[in-house]
Amino acid sequence: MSEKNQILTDRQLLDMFYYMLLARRSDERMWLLNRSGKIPFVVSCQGQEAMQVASSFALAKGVDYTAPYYRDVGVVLTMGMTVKELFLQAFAKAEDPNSGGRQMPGHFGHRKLNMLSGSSPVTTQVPHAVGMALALKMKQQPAVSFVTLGEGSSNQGDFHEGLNFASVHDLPVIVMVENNQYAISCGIEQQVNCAKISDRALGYGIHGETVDGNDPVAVYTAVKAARERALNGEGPSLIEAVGYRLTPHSSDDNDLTYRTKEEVNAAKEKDGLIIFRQQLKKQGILTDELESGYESKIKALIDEATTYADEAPYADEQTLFDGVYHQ
Amino acid sequence: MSEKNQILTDRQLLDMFYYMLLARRSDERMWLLNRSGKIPFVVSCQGQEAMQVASSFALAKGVDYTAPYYRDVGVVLTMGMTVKELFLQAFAKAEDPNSGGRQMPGHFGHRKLNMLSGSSPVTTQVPHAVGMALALKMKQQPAVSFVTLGEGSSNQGDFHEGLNFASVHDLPVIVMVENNQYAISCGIEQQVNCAKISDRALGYGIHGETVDGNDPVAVYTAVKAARERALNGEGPSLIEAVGYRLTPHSSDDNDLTYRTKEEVNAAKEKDGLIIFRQQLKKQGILTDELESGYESKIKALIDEATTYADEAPYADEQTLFDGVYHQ
Amino acid sequence: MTVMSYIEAINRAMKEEMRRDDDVFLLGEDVGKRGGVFRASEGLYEEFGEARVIDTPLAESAIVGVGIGASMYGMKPIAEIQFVDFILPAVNQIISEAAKMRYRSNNDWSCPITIRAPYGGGVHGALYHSQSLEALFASQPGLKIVMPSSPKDALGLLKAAIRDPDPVLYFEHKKAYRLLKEDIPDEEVLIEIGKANTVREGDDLTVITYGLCVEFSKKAAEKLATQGYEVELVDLRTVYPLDEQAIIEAAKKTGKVLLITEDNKEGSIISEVSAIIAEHCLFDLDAPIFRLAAPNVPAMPYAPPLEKAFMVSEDKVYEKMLEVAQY
Amino acid sequence: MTVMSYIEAINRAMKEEMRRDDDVFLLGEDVGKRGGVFRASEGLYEEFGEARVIDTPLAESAIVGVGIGASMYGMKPIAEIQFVDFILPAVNQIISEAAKMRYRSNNDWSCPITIRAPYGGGVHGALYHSQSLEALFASQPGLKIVMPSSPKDALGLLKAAIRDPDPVLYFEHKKAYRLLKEDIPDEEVLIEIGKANTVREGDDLTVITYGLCVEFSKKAAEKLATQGYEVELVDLRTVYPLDEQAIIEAAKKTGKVLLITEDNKEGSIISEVSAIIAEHCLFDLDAPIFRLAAPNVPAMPYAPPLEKAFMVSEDKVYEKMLEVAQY
Ligand SMILES: Cc1ncc(C[n+]2csc(CCOP(=O)(O)OP(=O)(O)O)c2C)c(N)n1
Ligand SMILES: Cc1ncc(C[n+]2csc(CCOP(=O)(O)OP(=O)(O)O)c2C)c(N)n1
Ligand SMILES: [Mg+2]
Ligand SMILES: [Mg+2]
Repeated sequence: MSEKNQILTDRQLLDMFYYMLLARRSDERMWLLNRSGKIPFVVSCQGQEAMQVASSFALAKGVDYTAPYYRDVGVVLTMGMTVKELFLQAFAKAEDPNSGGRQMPGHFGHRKLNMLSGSSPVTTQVPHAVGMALALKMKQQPAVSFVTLGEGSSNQGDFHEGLNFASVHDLPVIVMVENNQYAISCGIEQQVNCAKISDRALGYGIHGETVDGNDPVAVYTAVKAARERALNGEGPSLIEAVGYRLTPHSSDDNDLTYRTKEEVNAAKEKDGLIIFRQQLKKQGILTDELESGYESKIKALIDEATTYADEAPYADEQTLFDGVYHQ
Repeated sequence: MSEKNQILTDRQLLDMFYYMLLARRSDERMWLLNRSGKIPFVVSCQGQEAMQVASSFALAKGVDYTAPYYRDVGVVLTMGMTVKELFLQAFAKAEDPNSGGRQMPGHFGHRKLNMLSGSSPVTTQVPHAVGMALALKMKQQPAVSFVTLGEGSSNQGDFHEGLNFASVHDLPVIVMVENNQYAISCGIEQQVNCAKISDRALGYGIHGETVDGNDPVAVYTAVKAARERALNGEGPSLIEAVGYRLTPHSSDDNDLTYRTKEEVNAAKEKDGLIIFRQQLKKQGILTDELESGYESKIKALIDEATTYADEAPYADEQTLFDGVYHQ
Repeated sequence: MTVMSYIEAINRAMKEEMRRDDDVFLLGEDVGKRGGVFRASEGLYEEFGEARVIDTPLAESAIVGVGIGASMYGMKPIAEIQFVDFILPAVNQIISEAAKMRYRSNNDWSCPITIRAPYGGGVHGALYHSQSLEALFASQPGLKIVMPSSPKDALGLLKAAIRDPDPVLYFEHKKAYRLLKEDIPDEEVLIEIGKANTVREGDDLTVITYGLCVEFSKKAAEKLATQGYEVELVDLRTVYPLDEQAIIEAAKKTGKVLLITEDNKEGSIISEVSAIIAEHCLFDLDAPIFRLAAPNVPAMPYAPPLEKAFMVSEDKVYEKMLEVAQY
Repeated sequence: MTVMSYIEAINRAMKEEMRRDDDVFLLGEDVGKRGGVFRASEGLYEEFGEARVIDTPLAESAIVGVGIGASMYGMKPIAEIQFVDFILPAVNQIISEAAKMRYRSNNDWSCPITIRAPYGGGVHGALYHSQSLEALFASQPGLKIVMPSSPKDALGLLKAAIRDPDPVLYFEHKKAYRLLKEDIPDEEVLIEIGKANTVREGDDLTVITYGLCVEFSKKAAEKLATQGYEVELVDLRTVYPLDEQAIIEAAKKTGKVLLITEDNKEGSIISEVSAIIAEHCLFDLDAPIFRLAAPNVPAMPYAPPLEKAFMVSEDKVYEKMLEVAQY
């Protein structure tokens, strides 16, 4: 990392660290809330904060469009969703800007933030992001469209159709596969037989690249370059960020039915958040004081958001009929 | 070609030539029948006979399974469909073994020949062939499954999902893309942006190869090797055979609305049938006598088949309800 | 007033809307240079250029999915599916995404996309170029399904569909394309989506139908009038969601109801029409609710006797009308 | 006799059929090591090994398409779709291919595949883990759709589905999995597909429904009996094609009909049931044909008040029964 440091200021590195920590702590809180019966469902970002936050840092807030997938707590926070909004969706309350509590937690979407609404069927967001890029190109907007998905999801037809379309039409879209090695219980070798997911880029004639998803500077660099290519009319990029899913698939899963504690613990050694923290500390960029300041600021934010969201009302049942069609 | 000659005997080369000629002449007759109002529809193999016949020659008749697509007159004849059967389907008569006249011409399927039934929506046959290969593997049959499609069709999700599945499970399937440069009116550059369709193999971690589809020996060699790999448990292969669609897309198309006569004429210079004929002649394998023998035998077969099929009855309207479910 | 065919009306609708609104664009297979395989988009490529008349790769899920993404930017895409039979790969994008976008995002996002597709039989299209697939989508709130029965309706409904802030499936009868012609005002024609249309007034029996069957019914009704029975003929125009009020009133008016569709009977649009009547005006009826439809076989076969036996026709409509009138 | 839950019955059905017939195998996402996300396939991987309990890549069109291909060899695949909501990418394979294989090949080929998928609401599954999608397929001849309402039915119908020579969609209610338990004979249980089942006899009103609503209706009927009204309760069991005879007889018996589904009302299975009654026994009715269903909004929202407002329940059934009984 150190040799790449010049591309990001200390301030930026610290900001990235802050958002990674914010994502992690928010996620941890949601598990607590789930285990204590407060919220029925969590799907987690843990282990993927580095790739999520770093990629988002390479985008232009308020300009670029994102189509995040269900694990992207790091993306949505970095792109401007507030902690309060995040918890409103975890509690499925009326005020939740993502869906007003209509969707399960983890189904993001926020028009003011240029964030497309996502669904549960995986990979449908890829063509959407491509379509958004088509509109940006047609309207000659200096912006890109950024979309994420899991490595398992890269086997859906929509991945293929979306990337091919984007390439034929040279569209400004960045597709980032968050390879966390698992699709629920299925390891990567049950999902694909290629060496790297980014090997698929060749079949679309686009730029493909695999980066260490635990290394935020590497991810940032790759996405930044992809964004520049996209803005230069050089078309889409496929970036694979390799990490590990540190939690079970969701709060409904028991991952020890298909992987071992040892494997998970080994992965924790490579946890991007921990390593980045150590690096920043070693480099003297992150001090103990700064860190504890972040931790307490984050805790306060999360506490406040939790209380607010917990107490906020659900949507009234009368609203059931709203928004089927334009009214 | 000559340096590869040893892999095929003169007899085999002549047989391949015979089937290529048979496919071409059959196709030409169907156009005549169409233009004279005898049959309402033709979709044509012209320009693709070399790849179709040569690939099929590399398969084991009665052992391997095929899932041909609508242009594959060369495949179905080589795999054992009779000329009479071919014309019965062109005339959509009751006796047609493909569908009893229920499907449009070009929708092949013949259980006795291990030939899967095809539909119109493109690329659906790819997962079927993969499933057939899965069954062959489960039942430890020393056989492979062979499937073809157009290059435009290689952009459907089913291509991606099918090949990935086949690769993860190491299945004995050969996927041959017949790249004839057009998907109806759209040239290859409107369909894909990769240098070669076979570049997609890397993304599945399988063998990929592009061959000159006008060179039957090259196609034969590639498919033969793919078959051996498949039987050895080395999984699927993606073979792209490059040729040119010499006719309009179908009898309903007018190709001069999107390409020039000059372009078509230039492609005719490379017509695999003509070149192969010249080569065999130059090598003294094909004599004038042999050739005119083939021509007259073929003409007789086609005449007979045409008359038979023309006079054969349509399915009775009472049969409309047959075969919805098992009876 | 100008005499226009059904397909010319569709062409005019697109032209007018593309001239009126820069955000309207067309995408699909062969819609550009070729002007569509039926030539529905003739002249659009020349007038609006390749940026707004986009030949896409052969991939329906991408055509719709990319359209959805662009519509989320605020564009007004018209996605052409070459035959409605080939809409099936895009069902996930249509039902999971387009239909639910507004609802799931609690009115934050919407999808003003129009999806056009030729449907219907009687054109020697066989199983996969003859289907009526509206029933498949007619249980999905969030969608609207429009099926014009005349050139004027084709014009006015397509213009309304393109302007509609929600996703509209617009199914056009391919046999009507050149069969139906009528005088259409040169001024703007807009027809409200969601409302049925009384095509003919009568007191003896009520016929409710849509699409090409309206034409069959009009003619049959004229013939029936010579027998002294006057038909109240209602064209649903929008087959989902249905215009309950109009259906109820029309059923009550005569007390004898015949429902017609060229789709398979079980689970068709007219099943819902029947259920509405049975729920709301059962005691106003003097006869069972009759249905005339295609038989419950998978799709229309190719061979002429089978096609004829399958397809609803003016004669079949007349006979059934007479039966109901005499009940 | 052994007490079994609905999901245990499903598990037992698969186990018995896999023991009985080597050609039966299971494929789907997470069905192997994990035993299914609901654990429907618990123990199968251990007993039958990875060759017959296949964890597939995350790609539904391939799961079904590969299953179809294998079934054409003569295998008897059970393809599991993790949630019915995720069957949509496979619609093309199901409707264009499985449903039409026998018909289009004029009885030459067939697809003895069973496609299992959990459906239904009331489990905090939100829009994409609560849907009832049977109506989507219930207009496609060639398909059969089975929806068991009890553990015993789940067992007998699944075994019949696996043995069926045609494609069967088997939709299992995910809320019923652990909610419903009953005593089941230890001997073989087989239940004929295509026949409705009279669950309860009564003379005052006829209730026709299927799936989990049968359970709601049973309980509500008991309660209603205390008010002096006896319900004739018919479980459709097979929702496509419908058992017309049973429907007509049941409707005639009491002359008052209430139809129930947890799906959206417009275009649902019960619309066809209503149409059958209105066509065949209108004059036997003493009341309009009532329907109780979910409202016409895209799908069940997540927030508890909205979910409750959407979902059919025992209470809602009881109230409606009382209304109809008192009509
Ligand atoms: C079309 C579809 N099929 C199945 C599912 C169920 N499902 C949810 S997440 C998931 C695994 C996704 O794996 P991956 O893409 O690697 O993403 P990850 O969860 O690992 O981040 C599955 C099978 C789904 N949501 N959509
Ligand atoms: C799913 C689907 N979409 C559209 C069509 C209409 N269609 C038939 S053939 C064709 C072009 C196919 O091109 P290619 O795959 O290159 O095969 P070729 O005809 O050139 O051999 C199209 C668009 C179809 N049959 N299926
Ligand atoms: Mg993953
Ligand atoms: Mg082609």
